[in-house]
Amino acid sequence: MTGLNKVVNTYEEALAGFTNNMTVMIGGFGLCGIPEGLIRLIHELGYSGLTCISNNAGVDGFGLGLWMEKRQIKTMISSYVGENALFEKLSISGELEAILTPQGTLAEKIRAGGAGIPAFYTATGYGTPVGENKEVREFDGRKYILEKALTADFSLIKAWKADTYGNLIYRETAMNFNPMMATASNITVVEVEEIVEPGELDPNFIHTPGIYVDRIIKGTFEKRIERRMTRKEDK
Amino acid sequence: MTGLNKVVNTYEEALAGFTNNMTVMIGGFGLCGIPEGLIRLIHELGYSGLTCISNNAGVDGFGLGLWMEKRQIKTMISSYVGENALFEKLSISGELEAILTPQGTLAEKIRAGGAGIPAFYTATGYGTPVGENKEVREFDGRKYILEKALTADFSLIKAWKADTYGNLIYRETAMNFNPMMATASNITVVEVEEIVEPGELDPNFIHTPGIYVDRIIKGTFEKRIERRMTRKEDK
Amino acid sequence: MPLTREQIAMRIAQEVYDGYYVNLGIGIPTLVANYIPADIQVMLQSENGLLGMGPYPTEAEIDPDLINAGKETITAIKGAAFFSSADSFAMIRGGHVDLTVLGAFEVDQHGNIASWMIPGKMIKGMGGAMDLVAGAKNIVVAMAHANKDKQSKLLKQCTLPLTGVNCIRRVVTDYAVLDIYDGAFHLLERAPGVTVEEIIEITEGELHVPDHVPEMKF
Amino acid sequence: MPLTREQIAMRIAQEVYDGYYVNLGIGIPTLVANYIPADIQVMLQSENGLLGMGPYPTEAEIDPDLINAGKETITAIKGAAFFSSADSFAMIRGGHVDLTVLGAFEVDQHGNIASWMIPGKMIKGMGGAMDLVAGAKNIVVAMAHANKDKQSKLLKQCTLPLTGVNCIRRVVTDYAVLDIYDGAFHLLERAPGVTVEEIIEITEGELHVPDHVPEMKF
Repeated sequence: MTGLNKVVNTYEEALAGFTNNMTVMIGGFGLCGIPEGLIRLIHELGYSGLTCISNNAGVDGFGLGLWMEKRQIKTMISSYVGENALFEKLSISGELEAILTPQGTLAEKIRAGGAGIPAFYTATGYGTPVGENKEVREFDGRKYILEKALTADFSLIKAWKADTYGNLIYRETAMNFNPMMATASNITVVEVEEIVEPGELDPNFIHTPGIYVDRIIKGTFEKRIERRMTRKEDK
Repeated sequence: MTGLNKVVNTYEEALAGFTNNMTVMIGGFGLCGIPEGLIRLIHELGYSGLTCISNNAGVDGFGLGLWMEKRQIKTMISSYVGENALFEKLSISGELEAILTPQGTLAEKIRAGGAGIPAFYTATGYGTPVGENKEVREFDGRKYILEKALTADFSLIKAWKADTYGNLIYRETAMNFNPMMATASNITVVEVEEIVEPGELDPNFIHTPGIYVDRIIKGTFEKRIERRMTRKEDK
Repeated sequence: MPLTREQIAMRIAQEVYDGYYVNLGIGIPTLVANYIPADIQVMLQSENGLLGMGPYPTEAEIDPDLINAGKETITAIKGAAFFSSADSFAMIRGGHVDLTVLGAFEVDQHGNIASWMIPGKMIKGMGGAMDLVAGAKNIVVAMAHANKDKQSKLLKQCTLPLTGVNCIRRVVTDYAVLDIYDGAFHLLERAPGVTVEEIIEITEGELHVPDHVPEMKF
Repeated sequence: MPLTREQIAMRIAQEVYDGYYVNLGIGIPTLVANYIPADIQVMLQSENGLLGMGPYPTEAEIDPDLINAGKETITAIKGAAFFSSADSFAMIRGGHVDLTVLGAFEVDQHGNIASWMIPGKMIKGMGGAMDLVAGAKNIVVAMAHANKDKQSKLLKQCTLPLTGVNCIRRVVTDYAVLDIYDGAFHLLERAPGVTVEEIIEITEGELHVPDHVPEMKF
C-alpha cells in the first residue's frame, strides 16, 4: 500500500487494527448493500463488545444477525430492527442495548460526523420518546430538537466499483447508508464487486471520492433477497 | 407543463412570478456554471431591491456584475467578491449591503435550507468577525458557532443536462453551488445546455433529482473564462 | 359497509394529483399505487434512496440491488434517480415530497400520531416514519377507525408513544374521511352505507359533523 | 539571503508526504505543486469541487467548466473526482484533507491567523479560508516574515481581523521555519545565510531559539 493505492488482498489486512469494544458503522439497508465478507470475518474472529451503527440489524442467520447470534454486539444504533427476532429477545433481556433513531436523523447524524458538524437541529422526533432529554429550540415558530453527530472507529461499507485510489460508485438502492458512513470513521474499509484503474470511472459521477477510503477489498457477494416480490410477465 | 414535464420555452416563462425585492440564489463559482440567460433577462427587466445569495458577485460587466451596474441588488450574501470593483465601491458607499460568509458555511447553510435543518454548529468563523453575535457552544472541548439555514424565493441554477422531469447532471467544476441551491428555494429554475428524454440519464448518476426542479429552459452559454492559464504543449 | 383495505387505498388515490411526488408507507399505503388514475403522472419516492419506483419486477427483472423501503424487490421507471439515505431524507425532511401516505395505530384530535411502538410488545423501531411525519407538506393517514372491539383509534389524546405531534391533517379510515384542525376531527365523507351515527359511535375524539356528510365516491 | 517565493514553496513541498491529500491556497501555496517530489503520489484538492487537480491545460485542453479555486483554467488527473461545494467543504471541515497550505497577512504566537481583510482597504471576502483553517488537520502558512519596513508579521497578537483562532502550527517564511505551541514561536530552521539574530530582530512574538538552528536543506 504505497501512494494512493488502497487495495488490500485479504479480509485480514482489510480489518487490521480492529479490536473488541470498538464502535463500527456498517453500510446497508436490510440485506441490500452490506459488506458481506467483512461482516463474516468479524463473526469468525469473534470480536465482541461492539457498538454497531447500522440502519438495520440483519436477519436471523445473515448479515449482522450473525454477530447477534454470537453475542458480539453490546449496543445497536439503528432505525428499524423488525426483521430480527433474536434482536428483540436480547433487547428485552437486557443483553443488548438498543438506541432506536429515526432513519433520517441517523443518516444526518452520520453525515454530520463526517462533515465536521458536531450537532444540528431537526423537527424529527420532537414531542416523541426520541426527543426526551434533548434540547428543544424554536426557529420561526416551529420546535426542533438538537441531535449530535455520530463517528466511529471503523466503517465497513459496500460499493459496486472502486478504482485503486478509492473512488467509489454504488449501484441502485445498494447505495443507502454507505456514502455517509464512508466519511465518518477513522478507518473506512470498502468491499467492492470490481476494482478498476484510476481514470476508468467518470470523474463527474464519483459517489465517494477516494479521500474517504482507507482500504479496498474485492469481495464476493451472495446478495440475499429479503422479500422476493414479483409481478406476472407483461402481456 | 403537465405531469412531470417541466420544460418551458422562453426565459420569460422560466421567470414567471419573479418580482422586485425577492431573495434569489444564483449558482456558479466565479463565472463557471452560472445561468447566463436567466441573469441576463433579470438585468433587462430591471428587477430591483434583490437579496442575492451567490458565492461570488460576477465581474464588472458580466454575470451578477450586470445587476450591480443597474443597482438591482440591495443585499449580497457571498464568500468572495474580489473580482468586482463596482461591488467594493457600492459597498463602501452603503448602496449595497454585503454579508460575507465563509464559503463552506455558505454551502452548508444552503444545504440545510433545503434539508429542513434550521440551524447547525460549525467551528468555521469562531473567534473571528463572522462569529460575532452568534451563539458559541462547546462540544467535546472545542468551540463552535451556531449558523442558520438559508432559503430563497427563487433559485436560478445552471446544469449540463436535464431530462424533461428535471433530473439534472452537472459537468466538472461547473457543479459548485448549483446542487444545493436547487433544493433551497420555493421555485427552482434551471438553465441547461441540453434537454433529453426521461431514461436517457443513468439513474445511478443523477446529481439533482427532478423533485427539486420547477422549470427547465434550454440556454445558450458564452462561458467566459476569468483567468485563462495554460502550459506549453508537453514534449 | 366499512371499506376494505383496497377501498381505503382507492379513496386515498383521489388525493394524488398530476405531477405529485408521493411517498407511500408499508401496508395499505402501498396499495394506493394500484389506483392512481392512468391519466396523471406521479413519481413514487422510496426512502431507502429511489425516486421513481415502478411495479414489482418480473422473475427475469429481479435485482437484489433494487429494493423498496419495505425490503421488497422492485423496479425503477424511466426518469428515476437513486441517491443516498442522507439525500433521501434531506428530500423528505426538507418538505419536498408533495404527499405522504402512512398507517397508524392511533391519531388524536390535535393531529398527533402513534404508529411505531406498542410498549411491552415488539421492538421494531420507527424506521423513517418520524422523519416523514415531521417533513411532509401533506400527510394522509390510512387506518382502521376502531379495533375489533369497536374501541376508537381516533382519540382525544394518543395513548401510545408518539411518532409526531400536531402534524396530521387528513385521515382516511374504513368508515370515513376526516380532517383534523382546531383541536377536533371534522367529518368530510362517510363510507357508502355507513351512517353518521355509526361514525360518531366509534370516534372518541371531538368530532364536528356538518349538516350534510356525503358518501365517498369511487 | 531570505528565500524567494519559489524557495518558500520548495521548502513547503518537503512537508508533503506520499499518499497525502493537499489543499494549496492562492499565491505561494500554488507554487508548492511544482516542487512535490516525483517519487511520491499526492492528490490536490481544489475547494470549488475537485479532488485530483492537474497542471494548467495546454491551449487545446482549455475547458471553461474546469477551473480551480483561483478561477484559473486547470486540468484534472486520472482518478480525479468532481463534487459540489457542500461536499467539498464537508471534506475540508470534516478534517479529511491531510495538509492545507495558505498565505497570511499575520500570524501570532497563539496560532491565530489573519489573512482575509484589511479594514478600510479592499473588501474581498474570506472565500474558503476560514473553513480551511478550522477544518484542516495540518496547516502550513507560507508568508513573508516582515514587511518592507522590517515590521514583523509574526506577532504577539494579530492586529487584523482573524481568519481563525489557535489553529496554526507551522509557518514557513522567507527567513525561517517555525512551529507555534505553548503560546510561542519555536525556531526550527533558518534560510541559508540568514542568522538567528536577524530572525530574532524581525520576530515580534515570543520566540524560542534552540542551541542549534540548522539551515534549511533543499
